[in-house]
Amino acid sequence: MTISTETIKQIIRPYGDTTGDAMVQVSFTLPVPHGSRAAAAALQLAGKMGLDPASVVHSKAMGPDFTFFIVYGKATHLIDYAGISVPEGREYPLLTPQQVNLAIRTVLGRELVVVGACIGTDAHTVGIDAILNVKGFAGEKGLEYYREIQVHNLGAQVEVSELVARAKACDADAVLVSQVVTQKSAHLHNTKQMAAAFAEACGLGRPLLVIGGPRFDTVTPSDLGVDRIFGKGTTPGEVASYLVHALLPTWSPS
Amino acid sequence: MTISTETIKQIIRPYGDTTGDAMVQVSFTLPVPHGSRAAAAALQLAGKMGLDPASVVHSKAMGPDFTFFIVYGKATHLIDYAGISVPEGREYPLLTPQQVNLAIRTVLGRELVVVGACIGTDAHTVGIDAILNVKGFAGEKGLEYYREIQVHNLGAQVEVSELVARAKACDADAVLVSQVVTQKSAHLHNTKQMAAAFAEACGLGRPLLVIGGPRFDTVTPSDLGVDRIFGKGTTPGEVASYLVHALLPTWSPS
Amino acid sequence: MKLDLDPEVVAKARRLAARAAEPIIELARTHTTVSVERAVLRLAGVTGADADGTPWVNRLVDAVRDQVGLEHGVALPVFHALRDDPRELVRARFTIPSGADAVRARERARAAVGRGIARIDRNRADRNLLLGKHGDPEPPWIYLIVATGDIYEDIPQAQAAAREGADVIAVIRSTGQSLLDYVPEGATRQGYAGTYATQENFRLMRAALDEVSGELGRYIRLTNYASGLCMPEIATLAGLERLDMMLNDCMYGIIFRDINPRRTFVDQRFSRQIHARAGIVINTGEDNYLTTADAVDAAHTVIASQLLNERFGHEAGLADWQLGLGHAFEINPEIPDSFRLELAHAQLVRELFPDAPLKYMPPTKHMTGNIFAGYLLDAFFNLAGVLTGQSILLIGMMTEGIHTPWLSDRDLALENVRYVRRAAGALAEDFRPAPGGFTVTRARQVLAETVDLLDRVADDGLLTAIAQGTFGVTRRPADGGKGLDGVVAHADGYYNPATELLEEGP
Amino acid sequence: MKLDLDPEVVAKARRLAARAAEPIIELARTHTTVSVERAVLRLAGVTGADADGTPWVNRLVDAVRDQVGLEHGVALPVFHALRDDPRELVRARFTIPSGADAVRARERARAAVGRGIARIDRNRADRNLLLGKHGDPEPPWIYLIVATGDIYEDIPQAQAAAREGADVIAVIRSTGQSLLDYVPEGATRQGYAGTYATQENFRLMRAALDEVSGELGRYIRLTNYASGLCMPEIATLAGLERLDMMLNDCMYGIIFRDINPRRTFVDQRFSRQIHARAGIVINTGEDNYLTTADAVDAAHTVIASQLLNERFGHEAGLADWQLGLGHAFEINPEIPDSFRLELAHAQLVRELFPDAPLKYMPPTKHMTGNIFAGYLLDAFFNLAGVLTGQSILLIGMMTEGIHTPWLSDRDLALENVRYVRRAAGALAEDFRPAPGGFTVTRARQVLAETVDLLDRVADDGLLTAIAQGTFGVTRRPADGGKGLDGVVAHADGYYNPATELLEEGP
Ligand code: B12
Ligand code: B12
Ligand SMILES: Cc1ncc(COP(=O)(O)O)c(C=O)c1O
Ligand SMILES: Cc1ncc(COP(=O)(O)O)c(C=O)c1O
Repeated sequence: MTISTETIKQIIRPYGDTTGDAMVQVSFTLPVPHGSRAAAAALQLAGKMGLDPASVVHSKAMGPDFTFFIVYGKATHLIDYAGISVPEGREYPLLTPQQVNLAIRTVLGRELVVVGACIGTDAHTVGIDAILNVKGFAGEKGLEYYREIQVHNLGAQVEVSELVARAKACDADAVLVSQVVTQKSAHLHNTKQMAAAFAEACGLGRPLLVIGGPRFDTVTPSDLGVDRIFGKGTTPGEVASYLVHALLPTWSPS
Repeated sequence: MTISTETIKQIIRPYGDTTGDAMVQVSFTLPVPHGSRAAAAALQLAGKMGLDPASVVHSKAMGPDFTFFIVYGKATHLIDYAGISVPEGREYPLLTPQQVNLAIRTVLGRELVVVGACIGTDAHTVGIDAILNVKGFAGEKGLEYYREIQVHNLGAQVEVSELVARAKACDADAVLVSQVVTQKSAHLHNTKQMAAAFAEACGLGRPLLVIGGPRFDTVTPSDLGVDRIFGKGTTPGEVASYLVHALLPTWSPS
Repeated sequence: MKLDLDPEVVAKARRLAARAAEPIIELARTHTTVSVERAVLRLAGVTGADADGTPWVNRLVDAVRDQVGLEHGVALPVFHALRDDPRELVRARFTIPSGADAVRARERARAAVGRGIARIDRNRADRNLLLGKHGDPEPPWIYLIVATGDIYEDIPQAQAAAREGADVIAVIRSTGQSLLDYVPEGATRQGYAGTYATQENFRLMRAALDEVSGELGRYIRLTNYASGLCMPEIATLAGLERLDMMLNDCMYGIIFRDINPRRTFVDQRFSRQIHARAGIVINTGEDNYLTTADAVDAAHTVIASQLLNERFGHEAGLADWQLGLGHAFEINPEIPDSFRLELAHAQLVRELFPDAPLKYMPPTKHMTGNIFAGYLLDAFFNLAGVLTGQSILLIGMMTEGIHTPWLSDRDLALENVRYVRRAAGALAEDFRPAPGGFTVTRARQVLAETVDLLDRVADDGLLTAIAQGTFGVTRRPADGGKGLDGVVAHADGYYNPATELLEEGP
Repeated sequence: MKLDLDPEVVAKARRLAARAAEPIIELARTHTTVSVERAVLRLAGVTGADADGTPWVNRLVDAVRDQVGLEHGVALPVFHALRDDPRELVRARFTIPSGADAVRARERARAAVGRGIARIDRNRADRNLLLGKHGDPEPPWIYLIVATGDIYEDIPQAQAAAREGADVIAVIRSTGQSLLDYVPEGATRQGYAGTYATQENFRLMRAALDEVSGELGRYIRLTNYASGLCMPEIATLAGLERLDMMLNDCMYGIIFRDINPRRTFVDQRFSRQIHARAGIVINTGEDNYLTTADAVDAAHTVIASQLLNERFGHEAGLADWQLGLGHAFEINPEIPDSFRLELAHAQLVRELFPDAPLKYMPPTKHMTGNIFAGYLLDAFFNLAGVLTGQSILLIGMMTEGIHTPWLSDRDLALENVRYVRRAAGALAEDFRPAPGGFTVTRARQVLAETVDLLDRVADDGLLTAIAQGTFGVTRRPADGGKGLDGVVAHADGYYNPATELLEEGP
């Protein structure tokens, strides 16, 4: 965690069209029939959310049992912006592919082995492929392009047991897993299950566990038992740089 | 206030796609540069609003100093739906124009005099015209159509002093004022100023004061010193019926 | 031309509009108003206000009026009374000079006003230079509103809007201003739903936009609102501060501000002469009719009014490229084929006024609290704009039914129009109304109704038509409304150096 | 026809598609799979599952396979072994009968399967009756998804969606199901991002929609997903429970589920024979290609695949009105003219397959967390749908980039499409691509690229093309993927009463 250089005490509020107006927009559905009682319930909720005053600007019956609301209101909360440390960001330098290759060659003296997969029934491979395939993402080539990284991309719908077996078989330094479907928190369950399986199978000697996907923003790596989470918009270079940082801590680019 | 007949204890939550998921959508702007610290601030606000967990699903720099956020999250609040009494609604029967005319003829024995206006610099006459003009609103004819109501529609941008003078001059039973512009709470200031002026000029003998406009939903009549507030979608018939109810309390349709 | 309109019908509509306009033009030629006279003084270099904030031009015109009346204009009495220190003027005793005095006063007035007009000319030349230097954006121009009430909050918002893609910035005025019979002075920080139009606010905003134009390599136009009791003066200040477009309608003040019709007609002519000279594009206000009248039933009233605005504009010296005729996308989205009707109307306007920089206004009336529905309707408005080749697109706000635009509303609105232009900007190529089809039929019908209406207006008189509620279903009798007492018929020997110079041409 | 396509080029594309399809059809004619055999048993009336939830059809087919192999089909050994109590079958010893035994087994199998097919025929007739009774909605049909995972939550949501305007309800399957080599049994209440496809769930939902169809005076179609390891069986269950449309692609399972290509090609033929008989409209999955490949670069792969799907479909007995070929609005909205490119693609598909009920899919790939931008993109998708006369419009959700649809997302999505249809539903009249213009040129280019691609595929073989990543930039070798071990070459004397009856026709 690095603390922002800007340390002046700074209290902020949401901004509609003037400083301090604190206006926000909210929408939600309540499982009640449309009508003035429903609107009162919507305002009660807005009040509990700290919006005062709040106005229901739109409400619509969705069938006989549900009502959709759009509410605008003034948030009574203050945000202590100065007190927010810059959230855990990239606490390692971003390396070029050449630097990554050099680091691996220098420190490891052999290829770094990476196994990638989508586990469970998740079939969304576009994200992991963006990180691993030569084609890459956002103009950056994927890990396959790095001469000193050996990539085993197992594709989608891989069972955890199979993943563990394959990782052991090729003596993986790092396992990269993608999870996109979040319904019923599938991504969290699957990841925890995977972490547990590696812990059981490899103990302390387990490979680095890296998980990625667009909706991991509510959890931390330790919640899941993995080493690192990557979110929306991750580029291959960030991942490669992280691997160097985490697996070859002695190396520093000069 | 009437209490709903449905008195079963009923605790509800917002509904995304399953009962109890409690999901809501929020959007707002924070006056800080785009970046991970801003996102953390957005989550802090979401947290204070009682959203847990919450996800920033979209953020966008709006120039160098502002960031727009869309957040989804689970509201931790409960709404005591059973405890919500049906808010003050129409506590009087809705009359037909014939009934209104009959009531006035019977009880008052003369025409009921109504003065209408938009006060201050507000030029939005469509709303008051909808109530007063023959043409009316939502298929109902306006008060001018009622044989026993005498309507003086002063139009827009009427000064409070002029309104008071005109109301006195024609011995108005009721004054109907519209306020649409709400910036800097102009509608509230103007209304209070108007109520004060009538109080001063007429004392207790002041005419019935009725105010209307689409954005009075955060206040009550007593906050403003008027007798009644009408909001979005008001129809002329509702207003006429209210006038009978408030001015001719002895009358009841048989 | 996609609608294949009958040129004979179009010519007939123009003839009728000219006939209907003629008596009004005659009225405007033979009358002056307090604001016209104040504008003359402003051109002559009178600025500032007294300690109560009353502008010196008001003090002067009122003094002249009290003492000698306005029927000769202010120029002669004021320049006759002018000694060394102009500040003495307010305490001066005014007379109408005659003979050599009159000639001298006339010359001095003409010279002074000439300097004001020269400044307007320089601004016009500067604008052309800057357009060359920074570049003139391709139409449709994206027109965005700022309205914080505080010029110092407006400025960064306007610059941000320009950076996000706005080509034209409009600073909405405080709701009360158009009824003030004076123009406030100085930079202002307090307005309701808008910021006061003042010379200093104009200057500050124009400078800020020049700065951002340089940064963006695109000349950002600035617009404000002339309509109201001070139309001639605000037009003048716009010319003096190089504004680029101005809201300036021949009837808006009458219908939506209850300003006296005669007052408005006199004021609008002078203000348009200024705009013509300043190279300012005017924007007319027919869009407003559709907020009080039904957009289908009253479609022809929009066209009729545009033809009248065109006629009045031409007569005042405006070229076609300065006629930003207004219209709007206001059909109830619940009715069948609403978008097709909009296209028919918009295409009709486009074809009737091929060289006019049409100002197309977004939906407002049918915008509700449903911001998603609003965002959708705005998208179809943007699409209608590009399909029918509109010139100036006001950007609709999804929160139109709720509040004046927030920063994020504006940002989202710009994303909306940017998408539509990028994705479908050139789709007009494939929009070719089927001959005899729905679109063509509807356009012809509206044109036919326009001819009928203008016929009636030409016969009964425009003042009568206005009194009957023809435009915006609002009745405004010729002698009602505000500001009639500021109208004065010319006496023989009325002298107005500004009109003289403007009518001589550069 | 607005694009004025060269009929010779179109004919050539079809010839090449037929040539590319031929070896695959031959493969499908000469092989069976475990799921084809299970489907035969399902037609013959075998239902239910054991205590572990393994369906009896799986138990039987596995037993037959273990004991005598599947190369003769299950029909002969099973009906040979069948005594009085069918429940004894799982413990039976199977043999391949010969002589009179064979004839008898064959007859009994044919009679049993015939009863299943008769039920399918009755369902088809019932559908026609109900279409007459309740009324068949006008295209484009509004297609909405429910996906709660719980059939009892799906039902009210589906009914609500129908009341709001949906013409077709799709119940998304739980993410894992297509990889299961059995069809779960009974009503289910727990699925991930979807609800299991089971016979009972089909029945419950169809009944619920029949109820609401009566209420609405509009027959609401029900659709589900056949693709996956159980394609033949799910198709069969759909026929037995009067589903109306089914997702059924010749390559989706291969590319997006890593199911073995041979397995898929054999399964798809049988499932399509069922769908053909049942009067079910199939939906193909070309839209998915554009989620992994670029929608501009890969536009021609969509067309090539549609021509292949058409050929396979015709061969399996599907009529043109049953070919709900899929395509999608997935061009990056950041690129210039994206909407015009979409129109070119959509119109091309429309003109190539004039009688097919095209299924047009909304944007998904470029949907982000910006729900406003998403709502806008969905509106343009809806507009493209009505401008190009698409038949089945999936309804895009503004929250596509975030979560599976909420109740309010669906409601807002329906408001969106309702507005577009109401406002611009007939605008196709005025959408007439300029001859030689952008739209026409783009459509021709895509068609030319299609011909080139099919030429290559016909030469190299479709399995090779798939292995090379031609479709959806995903490489799938002919011997890779799941389920290859379920494929069995016919022995001489292979008997399948279902194929026999289906190929005989009604
Ligand atoms: C493409 C797509 C598909 C394709 C997948 C093709 C393929 N081979 O991947 C197809 C059409 C097959 C498909 C099917 C389904 N999909 Co889908 N699909 C999408 C879609 C449109 C885009 C996803 C995508 O490709 N994003 C682009 C990539 C580059 O982004 P990304 O995955 O976030 O990856 C980036 C980062 O997250 C990170 N990252 C990701 N993984 C990893 C791993 C590591 C180790 C690291 C370091 C980084 C990293 O780096 C990447 C690059 O920056 C989304 C909607 C949307 N617009 O997001 C729905 C979506 C993901 N699908 C969804 C669903 C439910 C399904 C289905 C179940 C049915 C349905 N409703 O469509 C089926 C079944 C799929 C299954 N069993 O998993 C839902 C998931 C809902 C949820 N949150 O639970 C979504 C959100 C749509 C929706 N709103 O309903 N889908
Ligand atoms: C039409 C319109 C105009 C027309 C007005 C014409 C006219 N003669 O009325 C014109 C074009 C002139 C106009 C100008 C301006 N407008 Co305006 N306008 C609107 C618009 C589009 C519709 C308002 C309307 O007519 N609603 C229909 C009527 C029937 O509804 P209603 O007023 O709510 O009335 C109903 C009830 O409220 C009630 N009711 C109302 N009054 C009364 C009174 C009584 C006694 C009773 C019993 C009931 C009652 O009954 C009515 C029938 O049900 C709204 C945006 C919108 N979509 O709402 C903006 C809006 C009201 N305008 C606005 C503004 C700021 C302006 C301007 C300052 C500049 C600008 N941004 O456009 C100028 C100046 C006006 C001024 N000085 O007041 C803002 C107000 C923002 C705010 N909340 O403060 C809005 C919301 C637009 C926006 N988002 O910026 N406007
Ligand atoms: C022609 C014209 N003038 C002026 C205005 C604004 O006038 P005001 O400042 O009086 O609200 C408008 C508003 O839309 C207009 O259309
Ligand atoms: C043709 C086809 N089949 C099936 C599916 C769904 O398959 P699954 O249930 O495997 O996710 C799709 C999804 O979009 C499809 O296009």
